[in-house]
Amino acid sequence: MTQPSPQPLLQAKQLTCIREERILFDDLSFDVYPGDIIQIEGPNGAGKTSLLRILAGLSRPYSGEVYFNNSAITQARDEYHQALLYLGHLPGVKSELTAEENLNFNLKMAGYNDVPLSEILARVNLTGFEDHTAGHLSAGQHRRIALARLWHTEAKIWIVDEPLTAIDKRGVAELEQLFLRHADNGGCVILTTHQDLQLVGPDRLQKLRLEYQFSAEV
Amino acid sequence: MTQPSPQPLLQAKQLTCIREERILFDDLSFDVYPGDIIQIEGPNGAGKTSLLRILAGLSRPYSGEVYFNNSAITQARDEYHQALLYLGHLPGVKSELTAEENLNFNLKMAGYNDVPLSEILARVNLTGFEDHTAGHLSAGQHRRIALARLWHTEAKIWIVDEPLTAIDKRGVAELEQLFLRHADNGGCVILTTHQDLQLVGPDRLQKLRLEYQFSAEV
Amino acid sequence: MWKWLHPYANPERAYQLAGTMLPWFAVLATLLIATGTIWGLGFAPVDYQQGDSYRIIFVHVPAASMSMSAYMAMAVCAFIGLVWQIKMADIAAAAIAPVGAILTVIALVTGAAWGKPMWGAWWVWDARLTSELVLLFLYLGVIALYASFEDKVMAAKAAGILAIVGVINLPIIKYSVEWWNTLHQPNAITVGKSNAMPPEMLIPLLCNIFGFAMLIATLSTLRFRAEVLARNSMRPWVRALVAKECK
Amino acid sequence: MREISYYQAFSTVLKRDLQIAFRHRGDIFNPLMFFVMVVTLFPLGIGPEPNTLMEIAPGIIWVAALLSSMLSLERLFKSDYSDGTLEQMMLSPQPLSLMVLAKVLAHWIVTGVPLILLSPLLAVLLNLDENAYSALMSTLAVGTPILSLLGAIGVALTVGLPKGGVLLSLLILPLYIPVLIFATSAIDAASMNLPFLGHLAILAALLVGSLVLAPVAISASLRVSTN
Amino acid sequence: MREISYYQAFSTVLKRDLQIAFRHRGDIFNPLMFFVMVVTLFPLGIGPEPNTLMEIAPGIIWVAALLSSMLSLERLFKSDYSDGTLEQMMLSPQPLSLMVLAKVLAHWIVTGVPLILLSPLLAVLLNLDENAYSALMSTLAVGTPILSLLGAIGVALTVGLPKGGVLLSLLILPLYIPVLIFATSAIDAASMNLPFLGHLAILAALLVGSLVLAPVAISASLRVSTN
Amino acid sequence: MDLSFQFSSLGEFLQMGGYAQYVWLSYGIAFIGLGSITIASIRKRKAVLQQIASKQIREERLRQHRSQNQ
Ligand code: HEM
Ligand SMILES: Nc1ncnc2c1ncn2[C@@H]1O[C@H](COP(=O)(O)OP(=O)(O)OP(=O)(O)O)[C@@H](O)[C@H]1O
Ligand SMILES: Nc1ncnc2c1ncn2[C@@H]1O[C@H](COP(=O)(O)OP(=O)(O)OP(=O)(O)O)[C@@H](O)[C@H]1O
Ligand SMILES: [Mg+2]
Ligand SMILES: [Mg+2]
Repeated sequence: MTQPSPQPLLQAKQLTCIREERILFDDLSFDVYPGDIIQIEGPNGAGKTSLLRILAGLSRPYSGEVYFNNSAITQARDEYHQALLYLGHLPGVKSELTAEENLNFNLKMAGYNDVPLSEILARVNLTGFEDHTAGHLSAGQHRRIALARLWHTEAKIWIVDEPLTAIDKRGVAELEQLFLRHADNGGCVILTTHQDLQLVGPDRLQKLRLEYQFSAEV
Repeated sequence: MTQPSPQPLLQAKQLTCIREERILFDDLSFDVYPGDIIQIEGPNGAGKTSLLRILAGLSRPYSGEVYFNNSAITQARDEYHQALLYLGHLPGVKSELTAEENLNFNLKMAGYNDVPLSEILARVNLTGFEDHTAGHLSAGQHRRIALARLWHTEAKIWIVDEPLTAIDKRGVAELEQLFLRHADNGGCVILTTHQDLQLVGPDRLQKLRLEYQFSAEV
Repeated sequence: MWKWLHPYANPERAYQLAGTMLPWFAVLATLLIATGTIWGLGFAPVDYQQGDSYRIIFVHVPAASMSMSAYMAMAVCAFIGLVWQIKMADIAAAAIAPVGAILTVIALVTGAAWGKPMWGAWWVWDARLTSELVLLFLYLGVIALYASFEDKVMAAKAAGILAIVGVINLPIIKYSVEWWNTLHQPNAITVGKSNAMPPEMLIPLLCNIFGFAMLIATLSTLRFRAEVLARNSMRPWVRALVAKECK
Repeated sequence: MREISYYQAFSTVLKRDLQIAFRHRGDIFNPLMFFVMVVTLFPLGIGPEPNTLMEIAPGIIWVAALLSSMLSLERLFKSDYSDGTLEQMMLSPQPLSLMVLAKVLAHWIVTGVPLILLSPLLAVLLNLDENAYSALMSTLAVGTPILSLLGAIGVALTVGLPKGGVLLSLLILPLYIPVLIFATSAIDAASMNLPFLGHLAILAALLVGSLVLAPVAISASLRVSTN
Repeated sequence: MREISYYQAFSTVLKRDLQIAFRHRGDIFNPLMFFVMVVTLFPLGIGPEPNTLMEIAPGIIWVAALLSSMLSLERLFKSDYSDGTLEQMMLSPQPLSLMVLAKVLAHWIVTGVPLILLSPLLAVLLNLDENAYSALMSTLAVGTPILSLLGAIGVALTVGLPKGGVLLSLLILPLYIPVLIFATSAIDAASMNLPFLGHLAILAALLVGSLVLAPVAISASLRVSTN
Repeated sequence: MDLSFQFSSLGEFLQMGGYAQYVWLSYGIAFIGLGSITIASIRKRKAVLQQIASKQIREERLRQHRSQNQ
């Protein structure tokens, strides 16, 4: 996972995560450089989501620390959050608002103003659904509203948990292209998925495998 | 979708579904015979989930009717439900109960007594998690509890909506084998998924494509 | 029953039928209410006990009695919709609810305005008053439930069930309230025991009562037609109508 | 091996709901605490005058019982709906109204019974006349199941809505009014040493009526609101 | 193009919450109806005696306001939590306590203000002394924001729990008691034609205190309970 | 039947024997209430037609968008 590149964007140092007295991963360290696309792999229950939440700063590891720009993310929370885009299992889309209002809110909270909303929604194939309330869209369309943020962001670090869930084939291909473009522009993508990526070739994709661990001695 | 086979298990006759004044499908008719594995295909928002819910009798079509054993399912609700196993987007698993209790409840409601619970849970790779509360399991493990019912059922008609969501590769392979075995034993499977099935070959798999429709005059 | 209703279960037929009846209702309502009100306010004799304050009766009693009839009508529509699965009946029930609620509010306000000079208080917890208030709550429940669903087909069904449950409860509520109140405090409302109402008072009153009934019919039909259009917006006949009306 | 039995469906649902409630003790404890706290708020808001309190005690206890029953009902079908269990129950071969009745029974056992047992304590707090204790407990015993049954109709109607919370109260509080009136006047009669069996009989009749009609209404509502 | 501004974060959250509330009119209308209905339940439970009602009116109105504020608060963070918006808010570069304050303000505008405006009507229903109307409205105006702020702490603590409902009332009703006591005694004083500015000043002090401290407490609670 | 005007002047009519505020309040509320729901009901139909028209326009746009993309 190390490339001869100047400065890591994100560093995980000796992360340990213990859930329900089971060790999910122990002493896990890795660096993430600009241009990296990292897929966290592993069977159900291995701890992929737990790792991503720790990387994003949403939960604290049992021990170890995550560093951004050489400072712990708990120390430099505001700068880190400016550079981060996290999409979890839950899409962060309000059923009561329309697709457009949802996107507008999400972008405004991230500090973007005067955004061409309908253009971005067109990117995720939601043209014509701009003013449908999100609760009345199908499973895939609902998730697409959340994913739309990826098309308009300056954040360098993308952490996305199963982004391909419920997305149809054409949508998957578009997302993969987007990830590639983002990495080419100096960003990094950390993602999980149980599907095989088609467009991101093995030369670009780095895999980090979390094995399913039985409760064991540390 | 027609085979020279004696007696269809399920018949959809002239189904029309209208959502938010948009026509999802119109005048859709097809028969399902024992041994069929039918994948409903289509982009996000095409109406796959809506179709499955109508087939299961959970929502009523705008017009048209679903027949089971030559009687409308609204008429013969009880017999139909005895022959049906439906798994939707929502897994039907209570976060407060353990994996084992959840499975036990689901099976008891379907009329099965004295079931070897831990054996069935082993089939879905949940050994060791029998008495974890479901809310504390990972996304995939949570869904596996719901899927476990497939391993112990006498229902002939399976209707499953995106069963592969959040399931790891090995789990997907096991599920596909199970579907094949069920069809070979005279059952039928109607499913949706955006992933390509690997084991169910094109000779076995029948596809029903729902195109994305624009609202049009009826 | 089913055979008789069946043709009108077709939205287009129902829409047109409502359209032909609408002007009749409207004209009758206007005439009756105008007659009753002018007669009542200006020409009916003064009540020797209550003076001119009694003239409130010409809006109060029609509003109060029609608020209850409207609830019954709504519940009957809901029942037809539920049992025979006729979507038009559900829509009709939903169309009646706001009209009934307005009448209930009018009954309450006019009653309160009459109560202040008569009993010296805007409100007392009398049986009739209380059950009228509860009727308002029942209406508001139906309206709020209908408004909460975005899918109006479901909304109409759900509101229909509530209306039916409410109509079963309405007599129980009325009975309980009446009986509760007399136990504690017999109230001094004996005004207007209608035994000896002279025809000069009775006729305008009846005019207004029928006028209000026709008004309910008018308004419900208006709302019904709009709802039918909204529900069937993908149908060619609606599209043609839209094309015609919006040029 | 497979056997569709109504009794089994009923008891399975009942057992499961009780199990969940006992797992989270809070489910039993919290409505009770709510009840106690609402009752104690009144002396704080009104002032500690014993005579006033005595006079209004039946009303306050019953209003508090009503509110606590309503609030605890709110979640009756919500979690089953949002995790898909309700869908599965609708698809099971047994009649939905049976399972719904089991759920309401479980709810009453968990929230109604403790409330009945605790009520004498609150009566003491509010200086209720001692003659009225038995009337208080018996009206609660007959009345709270009615509240659960009627309330469940409202809950079933709102289960598919994103924010059922307060809407629910609008739907069901009017339906609760007869129970409130008959119960409090029974207690008032008892505290004046008058017979109250008549009132109780009316409550019992209401109970029988709602026991018969409510499950049907509830299951119809569920089918409509989850369509 | 990208600009991190505190003011924008605050106003965006406020606008969104108001928008959601106005979209579902129910959010405004329902707590109000709950308030009205709880108030009408009391005469039905207690009896229609005008004098008794007059005496207990301030207590009843304030207890009803308390309960309706509490119930409508329950959903304050719940839906944001369960659809992932809260997670996103925690990851945004602006301080969480600011956004939380915007949410509480929106909640108060939607539920508190209509309640204040409607209160004179209820005072009429309960025969409250006419001198006390201004005291009723001013205590509600100063008191309901305190309720929203304090209540939000409890909501934040319980947001991650599967069934927050009634537990919430245990956490926050005790915090509400001082507000209840000062407010009702102000109204009592006013209806006896005594000055009530002293009580109102104490309430105002409580408001300032909770305005400063609550947002910090709320955001800390949110971080803890969603870990 | 006595069908004469019961008041000697318009002023007296408006005074309603001293009950002016109550009587006119009642009639006022009644006619404002009925009038506003009448207007709302008439407008509702127009609004629905408008909505359907704008939806048709949007669908047209959607259809164009899709046919471009495919
Ligand atoms: C807010 C206060 C009041 C409310 C809610 C109210 C409500 C009602 C209701 C529900 C009815 C029954 C209509 C029917 O059965 O067809 C009614 C009838 C009537 N009310 Fe009121 N009322 C109020 C105040 C008053 C006052 C103050 C008076 C007179 C002093 C009054 C006089 C009458 C009369 C004369 C009738 C007709 C009785 C009959 O024909 O049986 N009401 N009112
Ligand atoms: N609850 C609902 N209320 C109103 N309209 C709905 C609702 N659910 C879905 N729809 C409408 O029906 C359309 C089809 O939805 P459906 O869930 O059937 O799609 P799907 O084919 O399953 O899509 P996906 O692949 O994303 O799961 C949606 O585009 C939406 O407009
Ligand atoms: N909220 C929680 N509380 C307690 N333990 C949890 C919680 N969430 C997850 N766990 C435990 O952590 C383990 C790993 O969960 P995690 O969600 O990280 O898995 P995952 O690798 O993302 O799996 P999946 O592929 O199914 O999404 C689970 O097996 C479970 O035992
Ligand atoms: Mg995961
Ligand atoms: Mg779907």
